[in-house]
Amino acid sequence: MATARKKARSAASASRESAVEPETLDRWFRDMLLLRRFEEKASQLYGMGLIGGFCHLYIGQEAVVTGVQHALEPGDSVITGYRCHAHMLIAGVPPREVMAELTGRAAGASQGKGGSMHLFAPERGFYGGHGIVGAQVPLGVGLGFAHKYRDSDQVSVTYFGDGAANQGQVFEAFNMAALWQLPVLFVIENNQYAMGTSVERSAAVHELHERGRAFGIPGGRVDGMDVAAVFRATEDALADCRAGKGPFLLEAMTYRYRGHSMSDPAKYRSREEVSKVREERDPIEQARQVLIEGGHADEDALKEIDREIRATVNDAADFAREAPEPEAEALGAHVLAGA
Amino acid sequence: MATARKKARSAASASRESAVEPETLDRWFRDMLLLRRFEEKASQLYGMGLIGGFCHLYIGQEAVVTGVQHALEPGDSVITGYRCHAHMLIAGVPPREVMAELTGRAAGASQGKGGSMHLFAPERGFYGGHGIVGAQVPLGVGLGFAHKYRDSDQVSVTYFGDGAANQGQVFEAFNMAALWQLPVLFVIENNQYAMGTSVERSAAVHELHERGRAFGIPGGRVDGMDVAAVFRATEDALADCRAGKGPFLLEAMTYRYRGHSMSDPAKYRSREEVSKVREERDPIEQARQVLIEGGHADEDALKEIDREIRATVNDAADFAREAPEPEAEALGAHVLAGA
Amino acid sequence: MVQQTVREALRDAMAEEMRADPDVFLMGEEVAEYQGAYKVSQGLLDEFGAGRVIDTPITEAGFAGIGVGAAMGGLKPIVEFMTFNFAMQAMDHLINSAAKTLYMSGGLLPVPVVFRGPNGAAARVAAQHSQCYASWFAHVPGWRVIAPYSAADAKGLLKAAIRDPNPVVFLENELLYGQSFEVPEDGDHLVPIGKAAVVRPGSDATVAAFSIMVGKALEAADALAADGIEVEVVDLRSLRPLDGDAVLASVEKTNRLVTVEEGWPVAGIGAELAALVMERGFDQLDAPVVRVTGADVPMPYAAALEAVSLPSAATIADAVRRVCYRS
Amino acid sequence: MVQQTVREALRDAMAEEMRADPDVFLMGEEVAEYQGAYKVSQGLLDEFGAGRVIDTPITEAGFAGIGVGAAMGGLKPIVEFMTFNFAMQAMDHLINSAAKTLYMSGGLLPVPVVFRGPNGAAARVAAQHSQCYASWFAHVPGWRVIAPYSAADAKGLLKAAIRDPNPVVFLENELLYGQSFEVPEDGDHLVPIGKAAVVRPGSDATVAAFSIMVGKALEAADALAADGIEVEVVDLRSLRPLDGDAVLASVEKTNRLVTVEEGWPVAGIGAELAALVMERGFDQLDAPVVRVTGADVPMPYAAALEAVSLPSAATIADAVRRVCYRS
Ligand SMILES: Cc1ncc(C[n+]2csc(CCOP(=O)(O)OP(=O)(O)O)c2C)c(N)n1
Ligand SMILES: Cc1ncc(C[n+]2csc(CCOP(=O)(O)OP(=O)(O)O)c2C)c(N)n1
Ligand SMILES: [Mg+2]
Ligand SMILES: [Mg+2]
Repeated sequence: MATARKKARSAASASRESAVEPETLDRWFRDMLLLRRFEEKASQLYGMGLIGGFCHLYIGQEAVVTGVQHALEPGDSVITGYRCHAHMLIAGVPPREVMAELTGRAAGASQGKGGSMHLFAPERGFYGGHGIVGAQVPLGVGLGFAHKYRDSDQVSVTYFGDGAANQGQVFEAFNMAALWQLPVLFVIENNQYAMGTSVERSAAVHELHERGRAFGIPGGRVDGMDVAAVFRATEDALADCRAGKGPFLLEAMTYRYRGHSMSDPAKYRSREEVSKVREERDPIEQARQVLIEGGHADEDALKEIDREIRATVNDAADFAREAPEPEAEALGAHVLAGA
Repeated sequence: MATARKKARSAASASRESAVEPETLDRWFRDMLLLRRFEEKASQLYGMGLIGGFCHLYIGQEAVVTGVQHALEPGDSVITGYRCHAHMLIAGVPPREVMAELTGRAAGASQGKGGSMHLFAPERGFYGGHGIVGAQVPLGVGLGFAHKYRDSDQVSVTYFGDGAANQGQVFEAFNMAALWQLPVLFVIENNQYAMGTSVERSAAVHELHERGRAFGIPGGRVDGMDVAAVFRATEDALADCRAGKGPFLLEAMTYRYRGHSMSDPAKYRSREEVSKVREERDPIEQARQVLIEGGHADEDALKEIDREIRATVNDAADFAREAPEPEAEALGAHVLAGA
Repeated sequence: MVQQTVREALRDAMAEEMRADPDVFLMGEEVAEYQGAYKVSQGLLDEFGAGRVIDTPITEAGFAGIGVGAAMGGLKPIVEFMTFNFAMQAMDHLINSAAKTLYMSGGLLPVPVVFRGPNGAAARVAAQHSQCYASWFAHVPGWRVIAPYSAADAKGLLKAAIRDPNPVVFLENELLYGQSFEVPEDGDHLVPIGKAAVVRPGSDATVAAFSIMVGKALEAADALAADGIEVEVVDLRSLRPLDGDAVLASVEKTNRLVTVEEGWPVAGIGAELAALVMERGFDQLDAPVVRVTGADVPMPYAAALEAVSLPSAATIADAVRRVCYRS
Repeated sequence: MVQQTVREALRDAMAEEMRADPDVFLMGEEVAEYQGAYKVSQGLLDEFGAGRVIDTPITEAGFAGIGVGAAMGGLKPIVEFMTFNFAMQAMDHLINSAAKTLYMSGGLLPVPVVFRGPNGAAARVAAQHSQCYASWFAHVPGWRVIAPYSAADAKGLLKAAIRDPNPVVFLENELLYGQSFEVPEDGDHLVPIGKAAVVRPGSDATVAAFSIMVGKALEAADALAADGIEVEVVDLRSLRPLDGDAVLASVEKTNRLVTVEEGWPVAGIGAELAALVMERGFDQLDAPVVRVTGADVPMPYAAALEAVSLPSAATIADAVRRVCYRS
C-alpha cells in the first residue's frame, strides 16, 4: 500500500511539473466521455419510461469527479449526494450494474432497491449516493474519522453542492473535522444552482470555499471545468490531508447543462447562459482540444474512442432493459443485516 | 414610538460621550443586584426541594442582560435559552411571578407549566426561555423577520451560549438573517463553558464573534463583566440593525460562577479560576466601585439598596412557597389555543 | 361547484387567506420564483410579491425555526416543506418549538404556523423520499394534523388551518396534486378540523382511510359492490384530533372495520383505530379489525417492489372480504 | 449474581465490548472528561483513552451523522444522546442515514451503530426534556429498538446491541440509572434482542410494559395480589421487533390485557399491542384491552401536574381491575 501510494504520488508530482502527460489526459478524456455518454443514454431511457422517479444528471460537471478520482489512492473513501451516477462509474463500477440500478432491476448495484439516487460500491470506496441534501457531509466526516481511528493515511472525499453548503450540519461537521483534525477533503461542486435557486439567492456570501475559515479550515477554488486543474488542486489538498493537517475545502466551479432532475424545465436561467458554458468551457471539449492541438491524438482516434464508449453504454442500456425486475420476495430482504 | 426612540437614542449617545451618568449606573447596579439576590434565593429554594428539575443560574453574567436591556427600546424582542431567570426579571416581570414559576405554582409566569427553563413574557417583549440548545436562534431570527415584515424598526435580540454557537441551525439562521438583512442582534454569552466542555474543546476556532463573517455579518467582542461596555456595544450594534444594515453578532465575554445547573459540581475547572474572576471581574463589584469612587453613592446607601432588594426577593420567595400548586384540572388546559 | 385539481385548490386556499389577512405569508424552498417544486404556489409570487412569498435556502431546521419565531411574533406563516421527508431536519422545531410552547408558557405564547407539503410515497423516489409521517405527527399533542383527500377538503381544511391559532401539520400527497374534484365555488369554503366524512355510505363494512388511500378505498368499494358487499368509506381527514366518534358510528352500523394507510404498520394510525374501537366499540365488532398498511420495509425503488409495498384497491378489497368472512 | 445499578450495568456493557472489540468506541456530549452527564460512562475515558471515548460539541445532527459515517466505514460506534429529546436534531440521520441505508444499498452497506441515552420523563424537567420516543422509533423498519427495565437486561441487551450488525436505538431511563438489580456475574451476559420476558407470572390479567413502567406494573401487581388478583407482568424489553408471541401467549392464559407506557396514547405502543391482540387473539379476550399511557399533553413542570400526567401503580391497578370487571 505505502509503496503504491508513494509511486502514485511521485507520478502525480511529475505530471504537474510538466504539462499533463498525454496518456493521462487520454485516460481522463475517456472517463469523462463515458460519464457523459452514459447519462445521455440514461436520459433516453428516462424518456422511454424505463427509469423512474428522480434522475439527476451530471452532464457538464464531468471534470470534477474525474480530476478528483485520479488523484485518489486505493482505500480512500468517497461519498456524495443523489447526483451520483458519475461517482459510481468513476469508481470503476461496471456501467451495466449502474444502468440496471437506474432501471430498477435485480442486477442493479443496489438490486433495484435504491435507484438513481442511492448507488453504493463500498468495496470500491464509494459510500453513496444519499438523497437528503447535506446529509452526506457528516457521513463523510465519519468516514474520515474511521480512517484516522485506524491510523491509516487514507482520506475521505466528501462531495456536496452549493445548495447543500448552507446546511447547518455542514458547519457542525466542519467544526468537528477541524477540531479533531480529520483527513477529509470537502469538495463543493458549485454548479451555481440548487434546483432553481442560484447561489446569489441562497448564500449571503458567495465564496463558498471560505466557509470553513470560521473553523480554521483552509479552502480554495478551482475551475471545475478543467480536469487537469481539478486533479492538481486535489493532489495538493490530499497531500495536506494525508500529512495530518486536517480537512481542506475545495470549491470546484462547475455547471450542469441539464435541469436539476429530469423533470425540471430549468426556466430559471437563459438558454444563452447554458450554451455559453457548453461552447466555451465544456470539460470534454477542452480535453479534446489539448489532445488534438498537442498532437497526441487525431480526430479519428477520438471518434474511435467515442464509438467504443457508445458501444459500452448501449450494452449497459440493453442489459438494463432486459434484466429482470426483482421478485416480490425481495421486498423483505435487506431490511436487517444478519436477520 | 418614533419620538420615544429618538429621545432614548439621544440620551444614550449623551451618556457615551461623558462617562455613564450616576443615575444610570445606579439603575444598572440595582438591576444586577436584583438578578443576583434573586438567584441566590432560588439556589436556597432548590436546596430545600422547593424547585425541581434543572435550574441554571446566571450568577456572574448579570452585566450582559443588564447592559443589553438598557439599550433596548419598547417593542424590541428578546429570546434566549434555558438560563433565563435574569432575562425575565430584567424585562420587568415581577419577581413573585418568576419565583412562583420556579416552584411550579399556578401563580407562576407560565402557571407552573414551564418551570425554570420555560419563562415567557411576550407582552414585555420576552419570548422565552427555550430548553433545546440553539433552537432559540432561528426563533429569534423569526422574530426579527416579523419586525421587518411589519416595517417596524424594532430589533430582535437573540441570546445564545458558546456551546450553542456550534449548532448548525445557528449558521443556517445567520445565512438567512444576512441574506434578508433582518434586524437581529445576536448576543453570544460566552461564559467559556458549555456544561463541562470549555470553548477550547468544543470550537475549532475560539473567536466566536467571527462566526458570522462567512455570511457577511459583522461582529465584535465586548467585556461581558462590564455593564457600561455592554451597554455601549449594544447601542452601537442596535443602531446599525435599526438602520437596516442587517444582523450584528456581539460576543460578550463572561463567566458563570455556579455549576452549569444546580446538579453540576463543576469539577472541570479549578476553584482558583472561579475565585479569580469573582475577585477581579465581578460585574456588580465593579459597578459598586465606580459608584463609590465617583462619589455618587456611599457604602450605606448601597447597603440600603441591598436591603431593599433582599426584601423584594424574600417576598417573592415567600409568595412562591405559599402560592398553591395548579389544580389537576389544569393538566389539559393550554394544549391548544381556542380549544 | 367547479372542477379543480388538489394543486389548484391548495393554491386558492393560500391566495384567499393571504388576501384576507396581511399577516399570512408563505416560505419554503422554491415556493416563489420556481412557483413551487410541485407548482402548488403557482402565481403567488406575482400576486403577493417577494415580501410574502419567500424562497429559502435548503435549510429546513433554520427556516422552520424562523417560521415558528415569526408566528411567535404574531405573524401567520405557512412553511412549505418540499416534502415532509426533509422536515426531519426540522423535527425539533416542529415538536419542541411549535407544538409545546403554548403549553410551556401557560397559554401566553401561541404559535399559529402551518407546516405543509407532500407526505408519503410519490412514484419511484425510494426510501429517503417516501416516508409517511402520519402516525408520528398524530402521536404528538399540542397541534393539529390534517391529511385531506379531495380538492374540496384540501382547500377548506387548509383555509381552516391557516386561521387556526395553533400549529398545524398539513400532509398533502404528491400523487393527488394533479387529481381533479368538485370544489364549492363559495369564496370562503371552510372545512372544520377534526371531523371525518363518510364519503361513501355502506352497510357491510367500514373502511377508514385518509389522504390518497381514500381513493384506493373507494376503488375497492366499487369492486366489492359488484360482489354485493356494500362498504362505507370514512375519510378521516384529520389525524389529530382523530374523529373516533365518526369511525365508531360507522362501525356501529357495519360491525366491521378495515383501516388503510400507506405508512408502516407498527404503531400506525390503523393501530390507533383498532385500539379505539376495541376500547369503545368492542361489543359492536363482528370480526377483528384488519389493518391494511404499507409494507414494513423502507420504500424500494424497483417498480415491482414499490407496487407490492403499498396498499392497493385489491389488497383493501381482500381485507374487507376477510372481515366479512367472505374470503 | 451481583447487585448493580442500571448505570453500572450499562457502563460495564460498554467496557466489556470495548475490551473485546477495538472497533467499538463511544462518542457524545460530556461522555469523556465529565464521565457522562449522568455518569454512565464513568471510568471509560481512563481505561480507553480520548481516542475511543470522545467528547463532542453540542451538535447532534453532526455527531450522529459522523457516528453513522464511521459505522459505514466499518467501525462500531456507540453514540450517546444526553437525552433522546436532543436526538430530534439528529432525526434525519437516525432514520434516513442509519435505518434505511442497508435496504437502499441492496445489502451492501450495513450501519452497525448504537444510539443510546435516556428517553422519556426524568423528574420535573418539563415538556422539552420529557418526551418518550418509544412508539416513533418502533414505527420505523430497518433497525432494532430496545427499552430495558432491569440492570441485567440493560447490560445483556446493550452488549447484544453493540454486536448487532444493524443500527440499534437503545432507550434508557434516567430515573432507573440509580436503581439496583441482580446481574449475572457471567463475564459475557447477553440477552437476545426481540424477546420479551415474563417478570412475574400470574393468571388473571396480563400487564405488558417496558422500561421504567415495568417497575410500576410490578408494584401494581403486588397491590392487586392483596386483592386476590394475580397479574402476569410481561417486560417487552424490545420494541422492534416487538415480541407479539410472548404477549399473546400470556393473554391466552389470562384473557385480559393492560398495556402500560409513559408516552402519549395516540399511535403508541399500547395501540400496537391492542391491534396485535385484536388480530391474533380476538377470541381469547374476555375484556377489551385497556391502555394506560402518559397524559395526552406536553409534560408539565409543576409537581402536582407531572404526577397526574404519568402512569402510576395506582392507575395501572385500576386498569387491571377494569379488565377484570372488578372496579
Ligand atoms: C434536506 C433536503 N431538502 C430538500 C431536498 C430537495 N432537493 C434535492 S436536490 C436539491 C437542490 C440541491 O442543490 P445543490 O446542493 O446545489 O446540488 P446540485 O443539485 O446542484 O448538485 C433540493 C432542494 C432534499 N433532497 N433534502
Ligand atoms: C440540543 C441539545 N443538546 C443538549 C442539551 C443539553 N444541554 C443543556 S445546556 C447545555 C450546555 C450549553 O452551553 P452553552 O451554550 O455554552 O450555554 P450556557 O449553559 O453556558 O449558558 C447542554 C449540553 C440540550 N438542552 N439541547
Ligand atoms: Mg448546485
Ligand atoms: Mg456557555
